[in-house]
Amino acid sequence: MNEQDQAFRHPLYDMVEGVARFPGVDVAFTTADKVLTWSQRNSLWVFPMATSCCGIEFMAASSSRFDLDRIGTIPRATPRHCDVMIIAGTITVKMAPRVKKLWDQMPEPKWAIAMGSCAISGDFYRDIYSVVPGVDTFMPVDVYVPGCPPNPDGLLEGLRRLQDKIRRKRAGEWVEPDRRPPPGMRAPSIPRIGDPARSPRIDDAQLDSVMHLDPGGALRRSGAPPLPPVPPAEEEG
Amino acid sequence: MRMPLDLLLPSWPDPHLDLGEYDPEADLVALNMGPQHPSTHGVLRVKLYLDGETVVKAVPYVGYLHRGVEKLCEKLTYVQITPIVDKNDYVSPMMNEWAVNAAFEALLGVEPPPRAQYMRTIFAEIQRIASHLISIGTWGLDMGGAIGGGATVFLYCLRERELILDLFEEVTGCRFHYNTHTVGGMRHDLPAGWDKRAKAVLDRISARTWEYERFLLDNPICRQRAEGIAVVDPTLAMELGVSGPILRASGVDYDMRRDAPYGAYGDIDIQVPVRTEGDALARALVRIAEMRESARIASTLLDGVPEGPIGALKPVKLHGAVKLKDGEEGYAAIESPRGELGTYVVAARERRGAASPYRLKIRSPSYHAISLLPWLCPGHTLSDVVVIIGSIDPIMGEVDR
Amino acid sequence: MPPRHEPLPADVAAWACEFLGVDELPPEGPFVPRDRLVEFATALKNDHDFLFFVYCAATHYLAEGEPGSDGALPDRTVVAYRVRRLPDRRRGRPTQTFPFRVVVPTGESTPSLAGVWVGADWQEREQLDLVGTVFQGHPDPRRVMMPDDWPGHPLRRDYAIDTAHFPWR
Amino acid sequence: MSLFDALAISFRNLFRPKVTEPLPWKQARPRADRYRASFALVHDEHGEEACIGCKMCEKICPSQIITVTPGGKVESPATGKKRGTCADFTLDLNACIVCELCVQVCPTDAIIMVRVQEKPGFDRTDLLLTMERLYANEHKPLAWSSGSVLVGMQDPKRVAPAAPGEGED
Amino acid sequence: MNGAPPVAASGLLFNSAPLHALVLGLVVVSLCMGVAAWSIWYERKFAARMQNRPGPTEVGPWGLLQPIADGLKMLQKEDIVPAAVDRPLFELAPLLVVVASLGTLAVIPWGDGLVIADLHIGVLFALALSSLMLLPVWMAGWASNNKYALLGGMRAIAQGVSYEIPLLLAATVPIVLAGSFRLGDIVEAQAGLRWFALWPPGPGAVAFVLFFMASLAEANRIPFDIPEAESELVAGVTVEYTGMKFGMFYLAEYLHTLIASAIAATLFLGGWDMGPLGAGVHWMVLKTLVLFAVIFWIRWSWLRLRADQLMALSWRWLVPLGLVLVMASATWVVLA
Amino acid sequence: MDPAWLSALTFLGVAFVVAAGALVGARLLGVKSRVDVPTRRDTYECGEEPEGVAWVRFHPRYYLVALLFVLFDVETVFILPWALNLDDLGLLALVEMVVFVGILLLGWAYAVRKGAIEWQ
Repeated sequence: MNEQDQAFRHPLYDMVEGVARFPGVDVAFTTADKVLTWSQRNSLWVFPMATSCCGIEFMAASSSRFDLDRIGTIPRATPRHCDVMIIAGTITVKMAPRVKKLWDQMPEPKWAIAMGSCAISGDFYRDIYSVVPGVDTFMPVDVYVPGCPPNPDGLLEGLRRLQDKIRRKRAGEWVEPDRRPPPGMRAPSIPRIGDPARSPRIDDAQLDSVMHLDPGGALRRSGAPPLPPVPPAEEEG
Repeated sequence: MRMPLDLLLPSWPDPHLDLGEYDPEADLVALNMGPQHPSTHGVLRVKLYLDGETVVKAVPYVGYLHRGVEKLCEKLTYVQITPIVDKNDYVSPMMNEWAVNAAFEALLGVEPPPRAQYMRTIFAEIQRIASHLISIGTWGLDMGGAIGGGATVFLYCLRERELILDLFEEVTGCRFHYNTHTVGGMRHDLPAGWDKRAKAVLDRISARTWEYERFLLDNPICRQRAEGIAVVDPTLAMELGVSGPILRASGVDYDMRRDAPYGAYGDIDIQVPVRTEGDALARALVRIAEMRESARIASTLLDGVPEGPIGALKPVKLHGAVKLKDGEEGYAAIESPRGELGTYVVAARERRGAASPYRLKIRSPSYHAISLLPWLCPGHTLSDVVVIIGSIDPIMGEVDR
Repeated sequence: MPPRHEPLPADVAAWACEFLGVDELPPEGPFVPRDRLVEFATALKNDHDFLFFVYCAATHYLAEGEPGSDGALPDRTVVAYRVRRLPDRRRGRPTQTFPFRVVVPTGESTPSLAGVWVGADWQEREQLDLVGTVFQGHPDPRRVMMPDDWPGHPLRRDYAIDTAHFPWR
Repeated sequence: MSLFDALAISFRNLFRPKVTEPLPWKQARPRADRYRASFALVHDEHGEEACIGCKMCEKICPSQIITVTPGGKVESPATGKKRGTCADFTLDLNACIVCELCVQVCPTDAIIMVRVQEKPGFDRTDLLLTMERLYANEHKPLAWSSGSVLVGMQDPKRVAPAAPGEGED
Repeated sequence: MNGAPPVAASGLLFNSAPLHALVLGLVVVSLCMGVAAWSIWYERKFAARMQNRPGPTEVGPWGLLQPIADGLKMLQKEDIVPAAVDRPLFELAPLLVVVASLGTLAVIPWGDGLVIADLHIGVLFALALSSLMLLPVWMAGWASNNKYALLGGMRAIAQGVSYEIPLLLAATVPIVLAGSFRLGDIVEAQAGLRWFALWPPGPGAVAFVLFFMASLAEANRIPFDIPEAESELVAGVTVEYTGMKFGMFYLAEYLHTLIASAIAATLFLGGWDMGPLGAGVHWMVLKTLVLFAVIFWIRWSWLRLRADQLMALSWRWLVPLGLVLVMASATWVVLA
Repeated sequence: MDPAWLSALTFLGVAFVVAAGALVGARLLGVKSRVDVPTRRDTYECGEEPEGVAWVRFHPRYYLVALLFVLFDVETVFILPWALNLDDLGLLALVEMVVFVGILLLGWAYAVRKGAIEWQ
């Protein structure tokens, strides 16, 4: 498997690499690895980064009717005990550093699920001054669960996909897609108003036709103050 | 001449207490509770200055969920606003839809047809039950912990709430964030036989309310923890603009459904539960009583839903179809589960006949309730703070908007 | 057809007309001069029993017309207040609200009403944060919604909706 | 003693039936007729693509996620009339709020809600509903509503409450 | 353990005491850790059933492999030591907490002679070690340099010392009645279903309730679980612990509950003896598990008290009650 | 040395080894992060920057509880040997102990009256 993809180093692999030339070791190692991966997959403790509506749906997902506990998932309140961060809800610019910090405080191996449109892309707030257009602009996300908010069924499916991903990744079948946004990525996948990928002419036309409100071009891209200079990209944890 | 508030009641804690003037011998701990904390109901952050375990000063910080809804509404048309404001009070989305549309309708001078009014009222009452179920459940969770009796009562509450969500899913097609109100009426009519199913659910829930009451509120431990905690003075509450169950638990008999009827509330006699204790327990008891009353109101109204159309305006085929007169401003409010949820609109000014509001302000009850925290927390312990936050039941989406 | 605006309570309207020296009040509420705002509000609360503070909302208007010309209006915010008195069942008085407004040209300030209704404290803080209206004598003039180092006031009309902010925008 | 009431209630619930739904990948949950989760583009009665590329949905979408590239006008082989076509249609589920407004405004009932949720994706592009995926969704269970049904239901002149096309009536 | 080997005349399985302790100890430790681990599964299932849901079902048959998956996962988690902690204490605390809770097992008689170390001050040893658990909990709270953890640690100490007295006084009642500190003697004194929980009618039953309450408090169970109140202190003292270190606290908590039930069963419910129904390890295990289930039942039905109410309850009611109980049982013994 | 004590010590050793074994296993199997971002090792405080260290002076009421504990613990130490030998000591010892406990309870009542056990 391509270990360089992973954010963490596995001492067991390092150790086994030294003795792998002995026959039988690799078989035992594969079995052990399978068991270990199985345990990771089936004990996904969740850190609910529940900020808004999706948080309520997350609560519903852990309620009696949908019962996340069935697949071994329990919510814990501190990031130190958790494996999966479920970002459920809108992340604002004010909140984003806190989310990043909590994500950093989670021990490896860890995964993130973006639950709902707001977490995936910022939803209709993505053009708003205070909302981060998708959490994958500042932290890695493994599974995207669509919906506004996603059904508890959808969240269960998302956890299922995550289990699948964990298994395939350790088995070496999973190749991390190259599309993971690099740190400091600023444009979401949707060309927004003001996105360089869109023609300014379309922006203007849309602003004129859709908003019916553009006194003195205040809402245009030109009206926005220039971006501050970009500091060098920091290492992503 | 009325005395200033703080002279009237000198025993009140000072929300702007200068920590430099507090006992210099004490070793104060500044503890951040939130923005991510299991019992701050979202992303509320309260900075507590603790002396031992006693709170000396509590400073709430909000804005961690400020999504600029008011700015966003300035660029969207009136029709598009309804699904947007759904996300404000995400525990009772129906109320948001009604609150904005009530303001638009008032300014347009349009009255929804009676069937729509009845549907709105019924939905609102059922939504109120669902919202109070969450409120009671999370309050139990705050007191009993995620691994303990609190979780049990919380899950019982959610179990009943799911029945309500199924009802709504049947009408609107969504579990929440329905987008079913529109300017001048409703978007979805009731499916056949819905009233019978709704009644069955309401009967079931009102038959089970005693369970939460016995499990949680009659529990001596809960009484120990909630009685006499965070007593809200009615004058202070009114000056802060706090409304809804918090105000009614403090002995102010004020409910917009009865005192300024809107929707179909004029057609029905409403018993408003009022308690005079003003403490955390009283607020929970008021909520339980309101749940019962709401079930009764909804059942009664379900019998008399008139036939007829559900919209007063032509259904929206074009965005920007609804236009308000230039420069007009107005305010309309409804009684949401948390109190007075109002919308202040200034219609488009600069461009003639624009289909977007010029300024839209959502007067959210939770924002006012949060401003109670600095007054309530001092003098109580850290354990009480979670009970207090739970009992005022803030929804951060609505606080920050 | 329902009334477009809640009617102003007659007794208060009469008093306000006298106070402001006008004949008639607009249904959206009278404009109160800034220097008499606190006096007006105190009288409303103490003499007319308007205890319940509903909201305070500031709206920003850009300058209109040529400066100096007839009918020109400066860049300004209009702060709308609304207060309420709860029903008095003994006297058979229903719930009544009273709105009033104040015009604040940009660069100037308006007295804070936090000393009259304590609830105005947080409401005015929000408007200060989002619209940038300056309230003189506010007990706690911090930002409430936006981070402390945020540039500008987002609900102003000249604030672009998609202003970019590093590192997320 | 109500301390023991709590114990009694939890003990009693020990014997109540479970309310849990089966896991979604084991057994799909039956959803209401109107349940809306995803989108499909459909063909009309003549077997042609119903979308005419009029961009109504693109304009009304509150979160601006629909991108329609209209094709030219062509003569329909079935009816012989000139009609618009759609060259490309993209619906970005990443930011969709399933508000159903696009369905409501569609003049040709081309876009319909689907009652089956889209699978969670590993990437944002997995959630992009391209034209092919939208037409593939046509064969999934469709929700009850279409533009004309929704509009017919909201019509102020409507007398009978029965909505056409609804299975329950 | 059911097919217990023949007991030698010395009361030891083997002639050498360390070997006896080693062998029996390993058996008891592994069994108890297994039971503690599966008790987590049991609790999740039990609570789930109480809440009308199935609980873990997907991991192994009926979710039985859930604790194994949890444990193996914790082994693989990264170990983060926050920068601000007092490192030696921080590393030592999870080790000590398991040692302290396991140590109590040494004196619990599982059957006639089936005890790792038949100390003549068994009761005192057990109570001393179980209250020694406070020390690592406090170490963890202090070393974490986290306000939540510190508050949790402070609460744990205050609660622990407050409930130590009622616990000790309640345990004195069987000592007075049996006239011995040795747990085996206490069990033998209850032979023939003359359980101290039932006999003498007055003090015995009250002492049992008192002991049970105090051990709930010592084991930090609802309604006395303020040291790790999730809704207030996020996760209490364990807030900074990751992976297996947190797992140790988690395990120790369940072990402690298990051992508290075992001691209560020994002191008040006749231990391995079941009168006419015979005697054996299985009775002891059964009694322990029944008490364990009652603890869970209470845990998932009640709320938690506040710190000051907890202290007041102990100092105002339980301590004098314990003193009166001891006097009453002494009077019973002297007069009878 | 009493063999029971030897057993107990050995058993404590077993317990220690078992516990240490788990930690060693975690050391072996646990993963290590490739990049060490500084925020990882920050103290958790709900995502906020903690203000100051947590090591502060405690409120005196904790010491009060500790003092009460010592008081009652010492008194229990007196009770225990008495309880063990109650049969031999007879009625007189019982009366003496009742008097002793009575005095103690008087002190306790005084402490309650004075509010020594009030938390607030």
